[in-house]
Amino acid sequence: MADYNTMELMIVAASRELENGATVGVGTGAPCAAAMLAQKTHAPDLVILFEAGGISPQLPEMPISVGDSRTFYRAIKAGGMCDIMDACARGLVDYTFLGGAQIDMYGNLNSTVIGDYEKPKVRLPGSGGANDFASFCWRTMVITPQDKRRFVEKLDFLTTPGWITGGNSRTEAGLPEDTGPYKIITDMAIMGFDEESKRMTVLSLNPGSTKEMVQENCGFELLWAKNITETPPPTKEELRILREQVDPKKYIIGR
Amino acid sequence: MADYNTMELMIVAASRELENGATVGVGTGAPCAAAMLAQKTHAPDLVILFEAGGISPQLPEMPISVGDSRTFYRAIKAGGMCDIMDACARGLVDYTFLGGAQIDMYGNLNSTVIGDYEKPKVRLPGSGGANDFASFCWRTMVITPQDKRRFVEKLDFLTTPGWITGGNSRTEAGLPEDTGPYKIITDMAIMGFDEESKRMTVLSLNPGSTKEMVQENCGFELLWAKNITETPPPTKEELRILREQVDPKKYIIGR
Amino acid sequence: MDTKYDDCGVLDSGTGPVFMDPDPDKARLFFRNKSKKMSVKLTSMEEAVRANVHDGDYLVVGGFGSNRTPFHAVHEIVRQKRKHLKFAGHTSTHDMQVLAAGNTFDCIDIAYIIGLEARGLSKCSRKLFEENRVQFNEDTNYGLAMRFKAAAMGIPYIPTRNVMGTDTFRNGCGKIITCPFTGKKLVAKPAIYPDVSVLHVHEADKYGNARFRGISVSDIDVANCTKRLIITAERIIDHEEFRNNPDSTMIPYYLVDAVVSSPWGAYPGTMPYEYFSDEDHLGEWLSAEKDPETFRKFLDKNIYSCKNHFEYIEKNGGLEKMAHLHELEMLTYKEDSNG
Amino acid sequence: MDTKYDDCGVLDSGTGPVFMDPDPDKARLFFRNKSKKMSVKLTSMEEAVRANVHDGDYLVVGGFGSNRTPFHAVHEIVRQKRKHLKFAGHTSTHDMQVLAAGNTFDCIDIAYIIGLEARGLSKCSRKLFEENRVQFNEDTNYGLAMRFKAAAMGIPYIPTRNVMGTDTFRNGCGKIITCPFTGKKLVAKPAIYPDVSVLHVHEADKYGNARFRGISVSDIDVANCTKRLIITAERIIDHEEFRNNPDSTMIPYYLVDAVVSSPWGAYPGTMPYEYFSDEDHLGEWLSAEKDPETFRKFLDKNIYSCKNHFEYIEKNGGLEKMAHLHELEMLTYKEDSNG
Repeated sequence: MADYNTMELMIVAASRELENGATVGVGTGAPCAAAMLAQKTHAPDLVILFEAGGISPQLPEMPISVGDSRTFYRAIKAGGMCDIMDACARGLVDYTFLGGAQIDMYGNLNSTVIGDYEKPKVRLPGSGGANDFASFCWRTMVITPQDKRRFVEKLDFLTTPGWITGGNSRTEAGLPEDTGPYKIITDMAIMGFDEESKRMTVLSLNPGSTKEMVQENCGFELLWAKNITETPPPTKEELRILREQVDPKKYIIGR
Repeated sequence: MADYNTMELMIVAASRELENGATVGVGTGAPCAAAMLAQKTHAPDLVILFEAGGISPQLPEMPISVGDSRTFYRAIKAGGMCDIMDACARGLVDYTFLGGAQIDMYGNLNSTVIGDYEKPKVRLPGSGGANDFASFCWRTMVITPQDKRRFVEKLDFLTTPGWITGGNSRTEAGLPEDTGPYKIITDMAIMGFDEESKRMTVLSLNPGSTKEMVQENCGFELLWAKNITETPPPTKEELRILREQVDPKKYIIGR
Repeated sequence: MDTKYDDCGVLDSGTGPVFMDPDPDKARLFFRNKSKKMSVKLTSMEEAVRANVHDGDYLVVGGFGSNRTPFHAVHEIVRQKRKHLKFAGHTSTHDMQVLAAGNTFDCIDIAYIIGLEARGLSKCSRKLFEENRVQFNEDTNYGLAMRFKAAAMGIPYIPTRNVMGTDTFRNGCGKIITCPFTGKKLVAKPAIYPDVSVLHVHEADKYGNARFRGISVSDIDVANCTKRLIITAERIIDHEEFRNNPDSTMIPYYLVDAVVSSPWGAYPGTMPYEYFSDEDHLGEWLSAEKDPETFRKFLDKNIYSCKNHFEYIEKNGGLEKMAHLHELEMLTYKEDSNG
Repeated sequence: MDTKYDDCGVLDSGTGPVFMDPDPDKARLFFRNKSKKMSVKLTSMEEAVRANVHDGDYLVVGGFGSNRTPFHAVHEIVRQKRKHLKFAGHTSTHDMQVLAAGNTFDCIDIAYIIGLEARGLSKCSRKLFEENRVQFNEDTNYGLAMRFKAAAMGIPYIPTRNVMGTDTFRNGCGKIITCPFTGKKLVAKPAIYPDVSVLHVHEADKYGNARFRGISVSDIDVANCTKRLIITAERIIDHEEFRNNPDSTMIPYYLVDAVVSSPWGAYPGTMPYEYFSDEDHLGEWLSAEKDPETFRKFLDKNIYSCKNHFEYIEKNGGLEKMAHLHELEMLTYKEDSNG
C-alpha cells in the first residue's frame, strides 16, 4: 500500500504543474496547499495571488479564508480585489486552480446549483471569483475527487467557463484568446484536453488506477492520450515538506 | 478712485458665489484665491478640490501648480486624479472655475488654439482638466478680463463645453443633466445665462463700468437682465484678508 | 428598469433582474444634495442603523467573507428587524448567514453566498433559495466589484470580458455588446448605486475620515458609490491624525453619514493585525442552524437578547477570548504554552 | 488601427488618430511573456533608458506637471537622443518642454501641453505645432487617465460622459455610443498600453517594489497598463521594508523592468515632503528658449554636457540650492533669516 493518500497525491501532482516564476490565483484548501508546496520545492519564485487582494505572501500557515490575514502576511502588497482581477484580465496570471460540484467533458464547472435553477434541490455559493479567474487566467486547473455525480454529461448550471461546447466556442463566446482549462487532477488520473475538440483527455493514471476505473467513475466518455503514462508518485521530500511545513495540522491532507 | 483693483474685485465677487459647505474644483491663480478667500470669510466649510488629487487642504499659501504640495497640505486626503474627477462625474462637485483664451455667448471656452487647428497661429495647452470639470461639475464659472479678442462670436476651437449652441443642445450632446455655465465674472461685469436661449446675460455692472463699455468690449451681442444692478464692491474686511492672508506676495492681485 | 436599447448594438442579454437604477443622472441628483459639510457624525450603532438602513434598501456590507466585516452593525440590523432589504452577496459569508437568520432581505445579487468558505454551507441561507423566498440575480465577485466601480465613476456601465458563454451570464443582468474599436465581444455590467453600505475600519475621526489596514477588497469603490455610508471603527482617533498625514486617508468624511465607535466590531470575524476569527463560535453557529429550535435559542442568546456587541462577545468568551484571538492573529499563540 | 464597427451602435466618431492598439488580447500576450520573477533590477539611469526606451516607443512620464516628475530620466532620454517617440501629453509641463527641446517625439496625445501652468508657455514646445512637426490627438486629463485605466483593467475602452459636443471630442479619437441600459450617450475612449513609462517615487527596493507619498495622480494606473516600467527612486530601501508593511506597497515588483537610484531625481520640479520646484531655474529655461543660440548653449550646459543628474544640479546651485528647496517645500524658510 502506498505511503500517501490520494489528497497528498493530487496536491503534489498539482504543485508540479507550477513552474518557477509563474503566477497563480488560488483559493483555500488543496489549491493553496499545492501552491505552497511548489513554492517550498521547485518554484521559490512562484507568485501566489488571492482574489481578495493578497499579493505574493510568505504564507506562515494555511489560510482558512481567501481574505484572512495569512493571505497578505509578509506579502509583496496587500491590495484590493481589482488589483488581482485586473492583473488577471491584463494577462499577467498564468494559472488558477478551481473546483466545483460538477464538471463536464469541456472542463466547464458548476458551483451554483444542483437541480433546477429556479427551484433548486441544493443551492450552492455561486461563482465567487471562479468565473473571473477562469475567464481571465491563461490556464485553469481543477483538483477534484472523481465520481459519476461530479463528472457529468450535462451540468445543472454552467457557472464557470471551460471550453464551453468545445472547438472554438470559448473564443467565439468572447472570452480572452488562448485561455481555457488545462489540467484536471483527480484522485484517479490527470486529464488534459484534446487540441481540436477540447474534450477531456486522460493523460496519466494515478498509481493503482486502471482505465476502466477512470471511465467508470466518469459520467461522460473520456478521450485517451496516445501514450497513457503513470502519474509519478510523490517523492519522500515532497511528502515531508507537505506534511511538516505546508499542512502540519492536516486540515487538507488529513481528510 | 477705488481702493482696489479689478483683479481684487473679480476675486471677491467670485468668492461670494461660493456658499458655505459647497464643493469647488479649482486651478491655480484667481480661482484658487477666490476659494481661499471664501474659506477665510463666509465659507469655512468650503471643500476645495485640485484635479491632481488634493482634497480639501488648508492652503498655507497660493500653490503655483495644481499638483504641488500646497494642494494637499493638511488636506483631508492626498488622492489621485480619479478620486477628484470620479467625484465630479458622480455629481459631488458644485462649482468649478475656468478660464480660456476665448469665450463665446454660450460660455463655451477655447484653450486649445488661436487660428487654424491644423496649422495654428498660436497653439495653447489644450483642455487639461477644464473640459472634464466643465462636463461634470454642476456649475461652471469663469473669471476673465473682458475684451473683444476674448469674447468672440465664434471660437477658433471649442475646447470646453458651455451651453454648446444654446437651448437644450448641451444635454442633447450627452453631457450630464442640469450642468452648465453659471457665472462669468469679468473686470467690467458679472454675467449669467438666459434660461431658455442660454445666451450670456449681463446681471450686474462693476463699479465704474457702463453698459456701453461692457457691450463694446464684447464680440457678440449681450443680453441684459431686467434689473441690472451694480456689483457690490469688496468690503474692507475682504480686501484685508485677500491681501494679508490669501495673496500676501501679490502673485495674483499684484498684476 | 426594463428599458431596452437593442438597436444600439446589443447582441445578447442576460435574464437576471437589475435591482438598482444605473442612471448616473439620478444618482448625481442625490449626491448633489448630500451635505459635504464637515459635521460631527459620531453616533451610536443603534442610531446609525435606525437613521440610515431602511426597509427595502439595497445594502452592501464591506470586507471579504468574514474579514474586516462589520458584524456589530450586521447584528444591529437584525436586532432592529429590517425587512425587504436588497443585499449584495459580494464575497458574503457569515454576514449573509446572520442577515438570512433575521429574514432581512428578499432580493440578492449573487456573487458568493451561502458558503462560509472552507467552513461549510449555511443551512438557513440555503433554505431561502430552496424555498424560493428570494429574488436573485447571478453575478461574480469581479462582476459585482465592477458594478460598484461603474457607479463610483459616475457611468452607467463598465464593459468586462468575463462570464460570456456561461449560465452565469444567462441568469445575470449583463448585456453582450461589441467593442467599437476592436470588434470584440464584451459584457456591459450596469452600475449599482447602493442605498446604504457599512464598512468596518481600524481608525476614523468623528467626521467620518477613515483608514484601514490590510487588503481593501472593493471597499473604496463601495464607499464612493453608495448613497449613504456607515463607518464602524475599532478606534475613534483625533482629526489631526488625518490632517497631519493626508496620504493615509482612505475614505474622506464627505462620503460618510454616520461614524460608530465599534471596538471588536468585526468579531466573530478577522480584523487584520487585531484579532483572528472565532472559529469555534462560527462552527457553533453552523451546527445550531441544523435544528430550528436550537437555532431560535441560539439567535436569542447571541443577537436578540444582547443589548450591544460587548454583551455578545462576553457571552462567547469576553476579554480572554479576544486576547486569545489577538494572539492567533499575530501568530504569537503557542499551543504548548497557552490556552 | 482604422477598423470601424459602425454597425454596433456608434453614433459619432472623433477624427483624432489612435496611436496605440487598444486590443487587450495583444497586450495580454505581451504581459504573459513578461517575467514575474523577483530578480534584481537595480541599474544605472543610462542603462535603464538604453534598455527600455526605444525610438518609436509610446512614452508616459509620471507625476503631475512638474511634481514628482522623473526629470533625471527625462534628461537621460534627451541625452541618449531618442527619436520618434509617441508622448502622452498628460498634465505635462516641463517634462514636455525638455522632451521637445531634444526633438524626441513626433506623435502626441494632448491633454495638457506646452504650458508650465502659471509660469508661462514654452516657445520651443509651441513651435512643434506651429511648424506642423507633430501628429496629434486631442484629449483631456481625465480622458487620458481613463484610457490608461481601461488598459490597466484589460478592457479595450471605458465609457465616459465628458467632451461630448466639443471640438475636443471632434479632434479626439473617442466614439459616441449609446448605453444599453439607460439609452444615454457616452464617449468610448480606447485603451492605451504604453510601451514604456517612467515613474519617480520616494522609495523602492532593488526588485522594483515601490511607494511614494502625496497625491498619486494617474501613476498607479500607468504602472499597471504600461508594457515596460522604469522606477526612479529618491532612495533604495531594504526589501524587508515592504515585506513588513505590505499595506504600503503601491507598485509591486512584477510590473517593473528597471529600478534606478535617483536622489533629487524630480529636480527642478517638486518632490513632496522633500524639495520644492526651482522656480528660478524654470524661469531661466523659459527665457532661454526665446533665442535659439542662447537655448542651444543652455541645453549644452544643462543636459548634453552633464555626465549625470548630480552635475546638472551642481551647475544650478548644488547642495545649497537643494537645502533651500527643502526649506521651501517644508514651509520652514523664512525670508528674513535665511538666504
